[in-house]
Amino acid sequence: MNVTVNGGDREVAAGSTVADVVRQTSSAARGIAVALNGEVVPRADWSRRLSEADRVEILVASQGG
Amino acid sequence: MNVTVNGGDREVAAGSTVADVVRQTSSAARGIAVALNGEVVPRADWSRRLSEADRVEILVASQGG
Amino acid sequence: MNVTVNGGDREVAAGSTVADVVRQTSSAARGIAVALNGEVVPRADWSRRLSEADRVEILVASQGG
Amino acid sequence: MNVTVNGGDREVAAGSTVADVVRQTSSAARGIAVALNGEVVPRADWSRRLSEADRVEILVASQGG
Amino acid sequence: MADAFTVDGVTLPSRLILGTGGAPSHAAAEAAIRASGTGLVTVALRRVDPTATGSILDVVDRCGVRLLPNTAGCFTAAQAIRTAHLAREAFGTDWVKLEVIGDERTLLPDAVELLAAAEKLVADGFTVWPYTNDDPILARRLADAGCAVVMPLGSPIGTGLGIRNPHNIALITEAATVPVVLDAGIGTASDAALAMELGCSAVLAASAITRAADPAVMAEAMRHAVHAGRLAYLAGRIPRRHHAEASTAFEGMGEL
Amino acid sequence: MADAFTVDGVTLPSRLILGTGGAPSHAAAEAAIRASGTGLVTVALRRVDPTATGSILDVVDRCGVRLLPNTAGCFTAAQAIRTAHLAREAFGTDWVKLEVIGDERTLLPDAVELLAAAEKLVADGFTVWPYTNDDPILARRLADAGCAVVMPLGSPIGTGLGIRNPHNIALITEAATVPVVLDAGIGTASDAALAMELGCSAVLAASAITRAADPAVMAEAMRHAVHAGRLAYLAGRIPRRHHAEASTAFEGMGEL
Amino acid sequence: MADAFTVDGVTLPSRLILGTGGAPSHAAAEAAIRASGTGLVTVALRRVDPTATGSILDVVDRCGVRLLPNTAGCFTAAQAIRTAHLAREAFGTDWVKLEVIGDERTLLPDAVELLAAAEKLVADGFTVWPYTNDDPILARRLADAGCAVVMPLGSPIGTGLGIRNPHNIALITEAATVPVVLDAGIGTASDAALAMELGCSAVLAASAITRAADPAVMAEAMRHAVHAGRLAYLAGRIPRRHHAEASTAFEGMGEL
Amino acid sequence: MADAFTVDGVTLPSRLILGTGGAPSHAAAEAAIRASGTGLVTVALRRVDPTATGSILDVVDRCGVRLLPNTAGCFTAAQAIRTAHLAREAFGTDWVKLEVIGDERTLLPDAVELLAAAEKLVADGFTVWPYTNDDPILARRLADAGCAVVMPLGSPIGTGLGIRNPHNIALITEAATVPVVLDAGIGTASDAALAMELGCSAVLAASAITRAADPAVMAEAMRHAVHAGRLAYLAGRIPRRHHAEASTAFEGMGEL
Repeated sequence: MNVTVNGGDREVAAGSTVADVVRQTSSAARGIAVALNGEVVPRADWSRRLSEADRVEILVASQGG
Repeated sequence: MNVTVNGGDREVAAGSTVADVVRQTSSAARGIAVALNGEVVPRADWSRRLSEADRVEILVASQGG
Repeated sequence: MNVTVNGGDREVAAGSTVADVVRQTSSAARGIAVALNGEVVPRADWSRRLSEADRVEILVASQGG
Repeated sequence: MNVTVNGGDREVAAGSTVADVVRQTSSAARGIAVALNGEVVPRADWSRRLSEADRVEILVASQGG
Repeated sequence: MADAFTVDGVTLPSRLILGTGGAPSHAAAEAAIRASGTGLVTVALRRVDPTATGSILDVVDRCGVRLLPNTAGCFTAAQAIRTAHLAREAFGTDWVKLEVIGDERTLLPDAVELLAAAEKLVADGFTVWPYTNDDPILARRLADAGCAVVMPLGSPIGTGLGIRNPHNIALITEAATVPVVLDAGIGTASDAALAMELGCSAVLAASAITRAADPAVMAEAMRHAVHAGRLAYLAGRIPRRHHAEASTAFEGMGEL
Repeated sequence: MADAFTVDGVTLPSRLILGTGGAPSHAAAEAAIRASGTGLVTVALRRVDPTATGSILDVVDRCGVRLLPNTAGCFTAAQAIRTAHLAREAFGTDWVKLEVIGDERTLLPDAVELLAAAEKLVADGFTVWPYTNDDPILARRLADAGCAVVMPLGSPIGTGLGIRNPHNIALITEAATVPVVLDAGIGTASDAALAMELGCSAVLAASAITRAADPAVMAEAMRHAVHAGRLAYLAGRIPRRHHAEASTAFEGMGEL
Repeated sequence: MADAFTVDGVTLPSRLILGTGGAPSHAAAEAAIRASGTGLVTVALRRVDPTATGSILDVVDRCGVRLLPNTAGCFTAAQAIRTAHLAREAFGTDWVKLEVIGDERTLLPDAVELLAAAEKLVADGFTVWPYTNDDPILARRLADAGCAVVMPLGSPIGTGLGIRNPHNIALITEAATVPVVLDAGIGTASDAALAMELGCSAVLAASAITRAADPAVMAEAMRHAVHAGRLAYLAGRIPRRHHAEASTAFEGMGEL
Repeated sequence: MADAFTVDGVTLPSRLILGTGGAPSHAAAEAAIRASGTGLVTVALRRVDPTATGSILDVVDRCGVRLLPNTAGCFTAAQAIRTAHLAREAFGTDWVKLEVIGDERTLLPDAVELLAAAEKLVADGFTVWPYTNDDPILARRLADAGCAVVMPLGSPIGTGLGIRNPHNIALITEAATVPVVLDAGIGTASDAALAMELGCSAVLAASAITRAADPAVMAEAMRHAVHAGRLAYLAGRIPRRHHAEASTAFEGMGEL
C-alpha cells in the first residue's frame, strides 16, 4: 500500500496503522505529533489503519524562535 | 408628524418629503447628502414621503483632514 | 585684625594662624583644604600667621557629580 | 640655478624672477598665488629674483568643498 | 509632465495633498490651498451647522482643485461605507479617503474594519484612498484589494511626530504596486521631504499646515519640501559612510 | 529681500552655499551651480595640474557667483593662515572658509588650532567662515573672536550621515550672535531642510550634490529643501504631541 | 516574588524568554538557556530529520524550563490553528506562540489572519501568545479576543534593528490590559533594556542571542539588560530637559 | 578579574562610577552607592556649610569606595588647577575629575581651557579624568596630553537625554589609546548599556541615579545595565539587516 509520509512516497504493509508508520519514522518517544490528510491524530487514535494514498505528517520538536 | 432631523426632533407637515425637510434645513444647493433611517437617499428619490418617527440625516461639506 | 573667610568678613585675634581660623570654621578633622589669597596652603603650613585683609577660603567635601 | 617648484626640482636661468617661474608653470592669468620659502609673495613683488635652492609654491584655484 | 503623479487616470498638478481640517477659517484654508500649489484637498461630511457662514466648497471651487471626501470619524466598516456613499451623492466623485479608526486616543486605523470597508467600496466602484498604519502586510493587502493608493501614516494624526518608523515606510514603498501617499504625522517640512526620499509618491498634510502659526507660509514650505524630497529621490543620494571622505582632494596641496 | 541672508554687508541671493569639491567635471559643477540657485561657491588652492583643462574660475565667472576660498587640508593654524593669505592674493577676496582639521580619518576640526587661526585671520582683516564641530561653546568663542558666521557640522565631511546631533545645533542657533551655517554631513534634501528648521541661516553642501548620481537634480532638490526649511522655521510648526488630535472634528457627525 | 511576571497563573522566574531558533548546536542552545536565566523557551514543530542527533527537548528537560511551542512559518489562520493543535499533542501544553506571517521578505504578521487564528485558539482553550506588529489597535483587539499576552515586534525578525518605533510600544503598554512582551528585532542588550523601560513586562530574544558571536555571553547580557530595564522602569527615571542642570551645586564655591 | 577595568594601576570593582551630586540626603547617597556596586564616587569641594550635618566622606568610608574629587563649577583653567590642588590637599589623592565649563546654560566643557588645565595637571602629577564633549579630536588631544582616561558626554549634564551622538562616541572609542568613560547625559539604564556597547570602558552616572524617584533602585538598574552593555560588547552582536531573517527554519515544515 502506498502512502505519503512527510512529503515522500512510502510503501507500507496493508493494514499498517499510524503507530506503525510513526515507529518506522522516528525513535522519539515523545514530542511527536501526527497529522493524517491534514487532520490532527491524537495519540489515542494512532491505532487507526491507513488507507491507500493517505498523507501522513510526522512532526517533532526542533529549535524555533 | 414627528421626525428626527440630524438628531433633533422636528414636527413636519403630514406628507412632507425628504426634499421638504432638506429645504427647511439647509440653503445649500449642492454638496449635500441625505440618509433616511441610515440608508442613503439619492437626490433622485428626494420626493419620497417621510413617515412618523423617521430618522433623517442631512450632511454637508465641512473642513476635514 | 580683619580678614575675609569664605567670602564673609571676620575679626580675628592679632597673630591668628590659618589653623586658628580653620578650627573656628569647621570641626572637620579631614577632607578640608585652605586657600590663602587664592593660593593653596598645605596642611604643613597652617601655622602661618594671617595678615590684615587676608582672603581665606576653607573648603570641605560636598556631594558632587 | 636649481630651485624647487611645487615640490619638484627645476633648473632655471640665473637671475630668474618669481614671475618668470610662474610664467613657465601656468598660463593662468589670474586665480594664482605664490609662496616663496613658505612666505606669501604678493603679485607686486613677483619681480623678486630667486636664489639657489629656493622653494616656490605656485597654487591655483581647484574644485574644493 | 515628465514626472507625473497619476491616480485613476487623473494626473495631479502636485504631489502635495492638503487636508483642510483644523484651518482657523475658510479664508485661512484658501490662502493655504493657494500657497501649497495642491490640486487635491480633503473634505468631510458633517451635519448642517446653522451658524456656519460660507462653505468649504466655495473655497475649493475658487481654487480650482479636486475634492477628496473622507470618512473621518468612522469606527466601523459599515459606518465608513455608508459615509462614502453619502459623499458620492454629495460631491459627485467616486474618490474617497477611507478612514476607519480604532480609538479616539490614537485615531489609528483598525486594520480589520479598514480592509473590509476597502473591499466593499472597491466593489461599489469607488477609487479608494485608504488611510492605513505603517504595516507593509496590510498595505499589500489593501493594494491587492484594489485600492488606488495606500496611505500609511508617519505617526498618529495631529501629533506632528513625523515619520516614526522610516524602515516600515521603506519596506512599503520598495514593494508597492500602487502609489504610496504618506498620510498623518507630518509636523514640518523636513518630514515631508523625508517621506518622498523614502519613495512615497505624494504626501498629505493637514494639521501641520492648518494649525501652523502661519498656515500659508507653512503650505508654501510643504510645497517646496515635497518637491525637494521627490527630486532628491530621483537624483540618487550619496551612500552613508562611517568615516569621512574629503570633498577637497589632499593631492596637490602646497608645502606651506 | 524680505528675508535676506547678509554676511559682511553682502546680501546673498540664496541660503544654499555650494562646495565644488567632488564634481566629476567642470561641466557638472556648472550645471549644479546653476540648478542650485546659489550665489556663493567654495574653491580650494592647489598646485598647478598640467593635465587640467579649463579652470573652476571660468565656471564661477560664467555663473556670476561669489567665491569662498577654503583652507581645506590644513592641519595647523600656521598652515591655514598662510593658505588664507595666498587665497586673498589669488582671488582678491577677504572671505575665507577656515578649515583646520585634526585627522584624515574623520576630517573633524581641531578646536584649538581652529580658534587660534580664526583670531589671527580676523586680526588680519579677513571675513572668517570657520568650519567647526557642533560644540556650542566653541561656536560662541569663534563668534566672540570676530568670525562673521559659524559653520558647525552635521556629521563628518562626506559621510552623508545628516545632522547627528540636532540638539547641539539647536543649542548653537538659539544663542548665536552671528549667522549659523550648517556645514558638512548633509546627505539629502531632508537633512538640509532640518538644518534650517533648527534655526540655521544657511546650509553648505558639497559631496551631497557633487557626488549624487545626478548632481544637477540634487542641486535643485537642495535649493527647494533649504527654502522649505527656512519657510517652515518662519511659519512656526505645530507642537509635538504624544497622543493624536483629530484634524476633522467629531462634532456634527451623522448617526449612520 | 515582589515583582513577579505571571501568565495563565504561572509565575515565570525571569522576564526574558529565549527563542532557540538559530543556535549553532543543541550544546550552544543549552549554554545560552542556562546563561539567560530564562524559565521559558520556544520550540517549533518540523518533520523528522533523520540526520539530527539528540532533541531540543532533552536540552529543555536538562535546563528545567517550560516550553512555548510556536507556529513559525504559517501563512494562514488554518495552518496556524492546525499547527497549534499538533503542538498541544506533541508537547502536552496549552501554551502557544502564535505566528501568522504575511510574507517571507519581512516575516511580518498578517493582522487579519492573526486575529482570526487567535480567536479560534482561545475558543479551543489555548493560552495564546500572539506575535503581532506594533499596532496599538491590533494589540487591543488581540487582548479583547482573550490572548494571555500581546507580543509586538520591535523590528522584523532577525534584523537586529531594535525598537524602530518606541512611540507605538509606549502607546501599547500604557493602554494594555494584558502583559506586553517585546518580540522580534532585538539586536543587543540596550534594545532589551529599552523595551522594559517602555513598560513591557518581558522580552523574547532569539537570533540576537543564538546568532551572536558568543551566544552564552550575549544571553547573560540580555539577562542583565532585561532586569536593568525593569528596575529602571520601577525606579522612575528623571525627566528629559533641553538645558543642563548642574549635579554639583554652584552654591558654596570658593573664590579662587 | 578576567575583564578588569584598570586606571593608574588600580583595578576598579565596577565599570559604573557614581556621582553623588543631587542626592536628597547622605542616607540616599549611601543607599545608592551600595546598590550600584561602584568602587568610585565623585565629590566636590565647597565652603563649609554650618547647617550641614555629617559629611559625604563618612558615607564614602562606610561604603569603602575610592574618591574621585571633581572641579565642578570652574570656568577657567586657572580655577580648575587651583581646585585640583586643593582637592589633593583635602583628600590625599592624585585623582581628579577635571571639569572646565563654558557656560551655565549648557554646562558644556570649554575645549581650550580644558586642554590647558589637563596639560598642567598632568605635569603636576595628577591622574586626570577630563570631562569633555564628544569631539574625537579633542579626546585624542587629551589622551596625548597624558590624561588617564577621557570622559566624553552623551548629552549635557542633568538633561537625561542619553547619548545624542552615538556616532561620535564610536569614533572616539575605536581610536582611543586610553579608557573612554561616558560621562553626563545618561537618563536611564538603556543609555548606560548603549554606552558600553559603543566600546566605552565605564560609565559615570549622577543625576540619573540621585534624582530618580527611587535612587537606590535606579542605582541597581545602572549596575546591571553597565554589566549588560559590557557583556553585549564582548559577545559580539548580530549585524543589522534591512530585511528579515527567519530564526525558525522554513525547511521541514509539514504540509497542513
